[in-house]
Amino acid sequence: MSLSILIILPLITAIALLLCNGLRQVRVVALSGAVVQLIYAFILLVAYWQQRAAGDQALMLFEEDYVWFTPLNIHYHIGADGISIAMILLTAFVTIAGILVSWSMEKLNKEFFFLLTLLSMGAYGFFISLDLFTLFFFLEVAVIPKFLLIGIWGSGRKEYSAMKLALMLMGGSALVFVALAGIYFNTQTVAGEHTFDLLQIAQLHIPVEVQKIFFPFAFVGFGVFTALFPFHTWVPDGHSSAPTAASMFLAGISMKLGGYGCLRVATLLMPEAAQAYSWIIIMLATIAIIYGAFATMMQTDLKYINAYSSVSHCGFVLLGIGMLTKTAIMGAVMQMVSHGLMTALFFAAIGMLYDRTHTRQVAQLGGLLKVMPFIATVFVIAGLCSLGLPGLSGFVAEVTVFMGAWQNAEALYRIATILACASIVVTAVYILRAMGKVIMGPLQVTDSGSSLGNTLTDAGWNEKAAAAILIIGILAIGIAPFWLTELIKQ
Amino acid sequence: MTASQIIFYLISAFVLGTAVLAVTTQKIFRSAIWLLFSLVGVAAWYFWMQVEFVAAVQIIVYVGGVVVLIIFSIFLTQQSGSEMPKPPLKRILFSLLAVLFGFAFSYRIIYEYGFTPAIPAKPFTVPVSAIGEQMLDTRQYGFVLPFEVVSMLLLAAMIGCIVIAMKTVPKGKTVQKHIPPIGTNGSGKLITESKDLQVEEKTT
Amino acid sequence: MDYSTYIALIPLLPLAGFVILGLFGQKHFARSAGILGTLILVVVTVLACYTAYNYFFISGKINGVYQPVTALQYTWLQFSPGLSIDMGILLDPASVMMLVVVTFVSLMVHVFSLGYMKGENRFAIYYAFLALFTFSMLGLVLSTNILQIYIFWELVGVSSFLLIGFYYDRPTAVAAAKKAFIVTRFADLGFLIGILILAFYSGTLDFGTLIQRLTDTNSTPWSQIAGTTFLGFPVLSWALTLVFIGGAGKSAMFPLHIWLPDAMEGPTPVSALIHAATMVVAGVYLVARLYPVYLIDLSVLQIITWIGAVSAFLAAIIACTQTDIKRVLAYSTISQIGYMLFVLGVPAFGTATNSGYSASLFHLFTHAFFKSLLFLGAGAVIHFIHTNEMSNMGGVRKFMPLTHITFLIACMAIAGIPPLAGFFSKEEILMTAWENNRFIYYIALITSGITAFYMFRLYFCIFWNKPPAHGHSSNEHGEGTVSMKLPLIFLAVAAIMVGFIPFSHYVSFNGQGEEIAIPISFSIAPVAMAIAGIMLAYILYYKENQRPQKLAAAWGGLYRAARQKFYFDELYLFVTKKIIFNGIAKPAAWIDKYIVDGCMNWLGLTTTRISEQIKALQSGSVQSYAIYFFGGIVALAGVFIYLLKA
Amino acid sequence: MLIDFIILMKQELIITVIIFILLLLKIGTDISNEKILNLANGLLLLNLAAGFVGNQQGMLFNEMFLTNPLIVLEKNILSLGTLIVSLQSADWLKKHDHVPEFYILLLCTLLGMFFMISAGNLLMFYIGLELSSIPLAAMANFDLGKRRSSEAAMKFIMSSAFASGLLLFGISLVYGATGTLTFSEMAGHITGGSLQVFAFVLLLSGFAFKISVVPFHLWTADVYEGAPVAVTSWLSVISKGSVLFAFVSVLYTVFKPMAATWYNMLFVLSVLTILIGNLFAIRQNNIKRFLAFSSIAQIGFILVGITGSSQLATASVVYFVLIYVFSNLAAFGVVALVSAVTGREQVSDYKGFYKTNPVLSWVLTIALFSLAGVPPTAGFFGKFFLLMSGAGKGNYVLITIAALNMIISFYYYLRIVKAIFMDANEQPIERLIIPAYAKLAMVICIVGIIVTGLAGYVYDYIHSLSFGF
Amino acid sequence: MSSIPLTHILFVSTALFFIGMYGLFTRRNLITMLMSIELILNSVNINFVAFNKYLYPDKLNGVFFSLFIITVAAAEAAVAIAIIINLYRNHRSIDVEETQEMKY
Repeated sequence: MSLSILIILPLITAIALLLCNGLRQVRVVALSGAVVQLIYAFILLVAYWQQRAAGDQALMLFEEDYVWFTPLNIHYHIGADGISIAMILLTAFVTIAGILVSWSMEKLNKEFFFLLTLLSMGAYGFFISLDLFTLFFFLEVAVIPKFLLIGIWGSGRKEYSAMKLALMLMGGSALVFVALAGIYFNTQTVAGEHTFDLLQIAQLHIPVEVQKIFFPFAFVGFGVFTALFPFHTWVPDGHSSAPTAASMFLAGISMKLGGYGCLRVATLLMPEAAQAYSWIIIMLATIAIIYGAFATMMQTDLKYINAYSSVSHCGFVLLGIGMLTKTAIMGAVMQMVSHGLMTALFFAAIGMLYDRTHTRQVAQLGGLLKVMPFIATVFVIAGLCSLGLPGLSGFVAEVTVFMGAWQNAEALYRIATILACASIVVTAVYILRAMGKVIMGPLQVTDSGSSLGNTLTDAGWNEKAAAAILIIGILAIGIAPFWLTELIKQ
Repeated sequence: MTASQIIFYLISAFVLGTAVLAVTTQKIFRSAIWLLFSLVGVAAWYFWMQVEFVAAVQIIVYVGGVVVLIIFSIFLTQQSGSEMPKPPLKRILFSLLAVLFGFAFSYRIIYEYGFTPAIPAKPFTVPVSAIGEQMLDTRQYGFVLPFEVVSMLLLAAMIGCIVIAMKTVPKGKTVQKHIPPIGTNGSGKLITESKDLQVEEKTT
Repeated sequence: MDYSTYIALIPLLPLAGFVILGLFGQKHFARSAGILGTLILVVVTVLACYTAYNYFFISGKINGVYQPVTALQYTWLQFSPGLSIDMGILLDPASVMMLVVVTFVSLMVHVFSLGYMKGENRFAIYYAFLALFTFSMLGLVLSTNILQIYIFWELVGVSSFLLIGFYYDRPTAVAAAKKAFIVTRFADLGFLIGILILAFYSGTLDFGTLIQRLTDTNSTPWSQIAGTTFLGFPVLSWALTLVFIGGAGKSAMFPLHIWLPDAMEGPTPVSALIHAATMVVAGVYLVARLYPVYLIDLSVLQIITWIGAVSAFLAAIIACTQTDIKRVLAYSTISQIGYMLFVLGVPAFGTATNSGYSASLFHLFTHAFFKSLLFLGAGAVIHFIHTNEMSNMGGVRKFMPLTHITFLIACMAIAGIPPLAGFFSKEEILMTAWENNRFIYYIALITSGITAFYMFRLYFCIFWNKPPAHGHSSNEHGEGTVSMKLPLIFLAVAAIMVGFIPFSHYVSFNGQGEEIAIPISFSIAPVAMAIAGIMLAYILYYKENQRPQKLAAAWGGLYRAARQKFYFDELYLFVTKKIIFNGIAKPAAWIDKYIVDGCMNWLGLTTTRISEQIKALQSGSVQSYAIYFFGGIVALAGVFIYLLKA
Repeated sequence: MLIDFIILMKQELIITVIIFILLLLKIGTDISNEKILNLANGLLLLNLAAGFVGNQQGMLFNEMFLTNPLIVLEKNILSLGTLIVSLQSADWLKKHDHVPEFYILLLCTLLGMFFMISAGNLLMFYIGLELSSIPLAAMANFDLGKRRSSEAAMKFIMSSAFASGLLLFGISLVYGATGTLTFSEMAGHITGGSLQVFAFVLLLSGFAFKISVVPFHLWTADVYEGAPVAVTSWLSVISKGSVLFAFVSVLYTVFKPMAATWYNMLFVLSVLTILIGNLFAIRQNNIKRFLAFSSIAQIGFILVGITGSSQLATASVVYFVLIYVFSNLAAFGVVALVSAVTGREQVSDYKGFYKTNPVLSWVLTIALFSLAGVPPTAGFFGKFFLLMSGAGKGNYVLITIAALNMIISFYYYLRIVKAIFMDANEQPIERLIIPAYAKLAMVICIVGIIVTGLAGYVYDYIHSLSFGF
Repeated sequence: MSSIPLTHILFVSTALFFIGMYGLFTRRNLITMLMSIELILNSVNINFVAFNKYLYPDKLNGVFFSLFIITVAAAEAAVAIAIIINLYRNHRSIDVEETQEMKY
């Protein structure tokens, strides 16, 4: 099993895309690339299970380690544990769904799919990196395609949003860079070298006072990616301006890069500092959860609703990480996967609605269940997942976070947990409000009330397939979470 | 105070005084002449320091070359004798302040350092032959490499000057070179080229 | 007895029904969905009855008690060693009883809907949702694990949401569905936090283990939870209260009852199933499940008692004033559930005998039958008249004799007329109250009188009151199809019969069974109250007259208040709209837009502004460049020579 | 001796030979511009190839000329840059009257740079510096009829003369304080006294002027804007690169005893440079001016790297210059092409560029991304290593400031990208035909941008040649 | 003659340097600016020769340096004047204040 293939596959797809002519070829190549990725992700999953079953207790499996830059002891070091595998699967799911959803772009199809594929490559690379440099490399690889995707194919204030997103993410990675430098120069391997190697650093002990300096950099840096309050403002604008597939990617995968980084780099490498700062993290995460949820209530644009709710949901990721208990961290990872699928589904549904009705204003839509039952159902499922309905993935993740969070007996943590729990009510309120207006109620498509009803069509096969793939993922976690917990238990 | 000292201070006063005049007078031509005096003063100073070769070079290059060049260019670009526009007072004051402060600052540092000469002061003789030999010597204390490089510099400067300062035919004709079919195609080019060459040969 | 061979089918068959009907129903089973769903339910009901038979009569008591049996258990989500959500099936008297009730009522509703919902656009979807609900409800009652119950708790909530909002293009239905979901969600928040507390101290989520650990006064969990207080109250009280809040929300107890009357927007059979017989009693079931733990903390039980009693009384009063027949039934449901709850709590005031448990579940049991009967009857009427408004009805008895009879039976049952089912269960409740707290007893007694009054007000208004002919002369319409009649008959029979079951013998708190002896003399007062209520209703509503209006005018303020449901909706509207919406959400969105995001934009703007302001540095004048150049040198040298000597 | 001479000075000799060949051609025959261009490019290629043959270490002329593999490498980088610039300017030069002169001047400056890098002696350094800047002033004026071109040349020669005056004053003080002009002897006399600090600042200003460090940078933007694009790209890349090489070696060898002082100076200067460069770049509308300020900011990052004063730092600086050659020249290549054909140089002219010229757009975009330091382009690696070597000193304040400034720099690079891809334009630049030479140059640049970073070997190799303390 | 302290000579050269600088800062005419630069370079020359003579008389480094400076300065002046003349052709003025087309 070679993990490098995960990077090579999208790369080949991307190059092949550049050589394509015509929409048809582009579609075929992009889709087949995504399918192969998905298949490979499953192969990896199986291989992972087999190796674990065979009693392989190594921290990381499928490791590959090549020296890249000798002077700085930079390695191309990749490997995967359960968390990585879970995130890879998530990426594969969202990628294929994203490609299916954006079956016909208005312009520049080739470039669109090219960038999308590139984005998935960045995500794969990030999730399998075991070297901080490689990790950082892939983290940044993913920024530019987002900028272009939003800026070129977006809607609304797309330039502003694209710029904001790119700059804020860049700011995040700048902070991450400082943390990396700090970590690097404060490690000393047995051979007397500094190292970027995650596994080695985890074993070497970084002095506590150093940790205390660089932990905030790393955490806030990655936090920006995962909408840490108050650095979340790129999320609503970015998500809402992006084209559907890009929104799916952004919310589904990109935000997870941050969570993954917070966990892998900040928390696991600097445990003492994480301990010391956890109260701040908890506070910020709680604010994000509650405040994001309340802010969502006031939104009138469907994409904004989902974007703000993403802020709130990603708060759970940070909350789980900040709680520092095993269960809570497990919950955080589950929330990452779950939110990735769920929010992608939500954005897909919104995108489908938008494609047909050309509006995303809640006030201008109504009763769409009547004319497009499939899309409406998808919307409902996404909404229900978002509000944490058992049987769908959201609940599993949230309850795990709560369970883990409650293990922390201090008053502040308790209050944070209670507030976080309370947010599920607020979530229910805004989701149901949106659902009640858009999906249910009398049919209405524009503000003037003129009915486009007859001209509206339900989802095409590609959209159905995209939604089905994501729903399968959501159900797989929601109905049978044990495989996921087994996977990420380490 | 010996005569030598007196001469030194006289030359110093002359150099500085003419220099000040050169940078303050409002008539450009006079300014050039004051500069000439100042440079001659510096040459005198080299004589006083018994580095006659440098003094000679100073006079030949500066007085005979640079200043003449400057005067020519004044003639080329200026109605001589007319007053130059005064700089704004603010700038004068500001520059004066900056320069005085800079001078105080630098000189204070230099003065504090002192530059005490080596105690057994060696006689300092600069025979021209030694300069000549060293200039083209490749061994220790030889300066042949900078000499050669400077020659390249002079070449480059010369070519640069020619290209820039030479009058060219109006641009219109030369631009048409790469558009063959219409109008004065080949001939225009030939004219320009030959003119270039003529001028260049003269200058060289 | 080995149940594992088939027991899983009981919840899974409806699930399968949901999946099949949900995915393919609209296309492939547009007509046959009802039959398919009903068949599944028949199988499930048979299995449930078989299980009950096995449990009570084949396995029977072991060591004198009905042993709880964990028929199935799978780890579903492992949090940490010892702490996991398990999916399983727990059989004990209460759950087996509930199993029977749920499947039976559900089957009745399925059958009834065949006629009632015929020709409905989304017929298959309707059955899919019913199946989903049945699955969730069965999962709920069979739960082995407190989080399992929470999971199914939420699922019944969402099925309820979907079914209330079944007529999705009706704004009122949508609003009602939202309200139901959100209110119960709010209550579930309490439930969830309660679970977290209990799980934290007991270190388990399994009911059996949890109860065992928390009731064993020698164990560490006990000493920990007993020794901890929060805001001056013991943590255990907090936990149990919070869990009860969850139950109260689902059971529509005061002050979280507001959603239930609105939920009547759903199709009537759905109301019969969800909002009368099964889901709304989940709160009672939840408290009953954790009853041993509640018994430790009597203060919580007292709270439960008061809430139950107040709900029973207030809801009864409101029910007297409502004119929508389904709303009357809804308030009646609240009132009856109030009975069930306060009887669970009332032993806390007195000698703490255990009879409250039995009585409560007995009433739950009987109530399920007669209340669903009432709803189905009302449904039949509505199906016929096409309105819910009482004032538009009257004299329907001529057209629907069967409905009339069964409705009367149900009314008498709920009023507590012997020997119908309601009489027995209510008698046990009153007895328990009498033994433990007289005040509660009197409330209950009065409430039972009021119950009789409003039920018969309903009955008379529908079936008598006005002369029959006002536009609904189409005789052929009549009672509807056989499928609508059959359930009425079945349920009426049940409403008559089930009272005779020696319920407390089978279902009791400790599984041993208990005998509750009620002297005949004790029954005099309640029955008298009931008859008085009926008489009053007869006087006022048997024939169309002006007395009700006069009476209403005489009661003035109270009548208006009750009619407006004591202004609870307005209060909630104020809290949600004014406080939460305008007070929190709006400022949050504002802050986000103008302060947090404003800061980010300000950063960008400031950068460009600074950039604009310093542009004079690059003045284009080569002399000023030189001055800056020289200034730079002097500054650098000055700083490093005089200020920062290395 | 003669063999040594030929081997060690091979690059300088070849350049000299080329200069004379061109000179003779100019004087002797009437030859078309195309032929001269072909010949010149061929010769430059030859020069580049010769650079890779036989690397040796040694010194000539009494330490006036030093060479070692690193210096040879640096010269090769410059030669490569020269070749690229030459290829890119072909389109502009074809129309020009003075092609051989242009090449002669260009190569003279290159020669000056070579001598400057190889200088083991302040005199050689000075002469090299002047040789590399005086002809440049003339080159800046090569758009003879254009007002801006002559203004640029004037500003350049005036600033440059002033800067060299100050530099000379500094050199004279150093000479006075140490009594020697030879680097190797000088190092022993450096103590860090106040006069030496002053002299050092003067020297530093000379360097800083050439590489446009704030506040010695003010000439940069004006000259870049006014000069012909080829000259601008030459100024911004090759000229800067060469001075940087010389700067690093002088700093690390001669002024090593004063490291504590100059470390802090560079700290201040780098922060200022990055900040001012960025702040000015945000606002620019002329793309050349914009690139000027962006290159100032880049220099700030390089200074951060230089503060590292380790082997890593040297390697990173050389590596970055190599990458910078590729990236900046790729950007300038597109700008030059557009400017040569349409004469449009405003950022707003590039709106909708992608619609008409997708290939050029991608080239420009990749180049800008590389300048911004976005992976997988080499710029990312270059900047990463620079900042890492800066961080090696443990001064995380500096690193944080630099890293945060990356955001601003990111903004203005993205501004261009936005114009290219996203903005609508009524009159976009028409579809351009890319001439063969320019195409070749672009291919070289893009391949360089992609390969230099990803192939770790390049950096490893440079590192193995580097030095530090 | 050796009774003249080196610092006096340095005083003069430094003063000359700053006089030149003053001229550079204030003169608006490009040619006069160029003349100021010549003054600056001359002051440096004096420095070199003086240091050589007073401090390090055994080698001729300073003298040679000043010779090269003179040469370079001449070249520089030539190019500068050529540029100025070209500027004059394009602008019809050699006033530095009038050649500020490019700024900000």
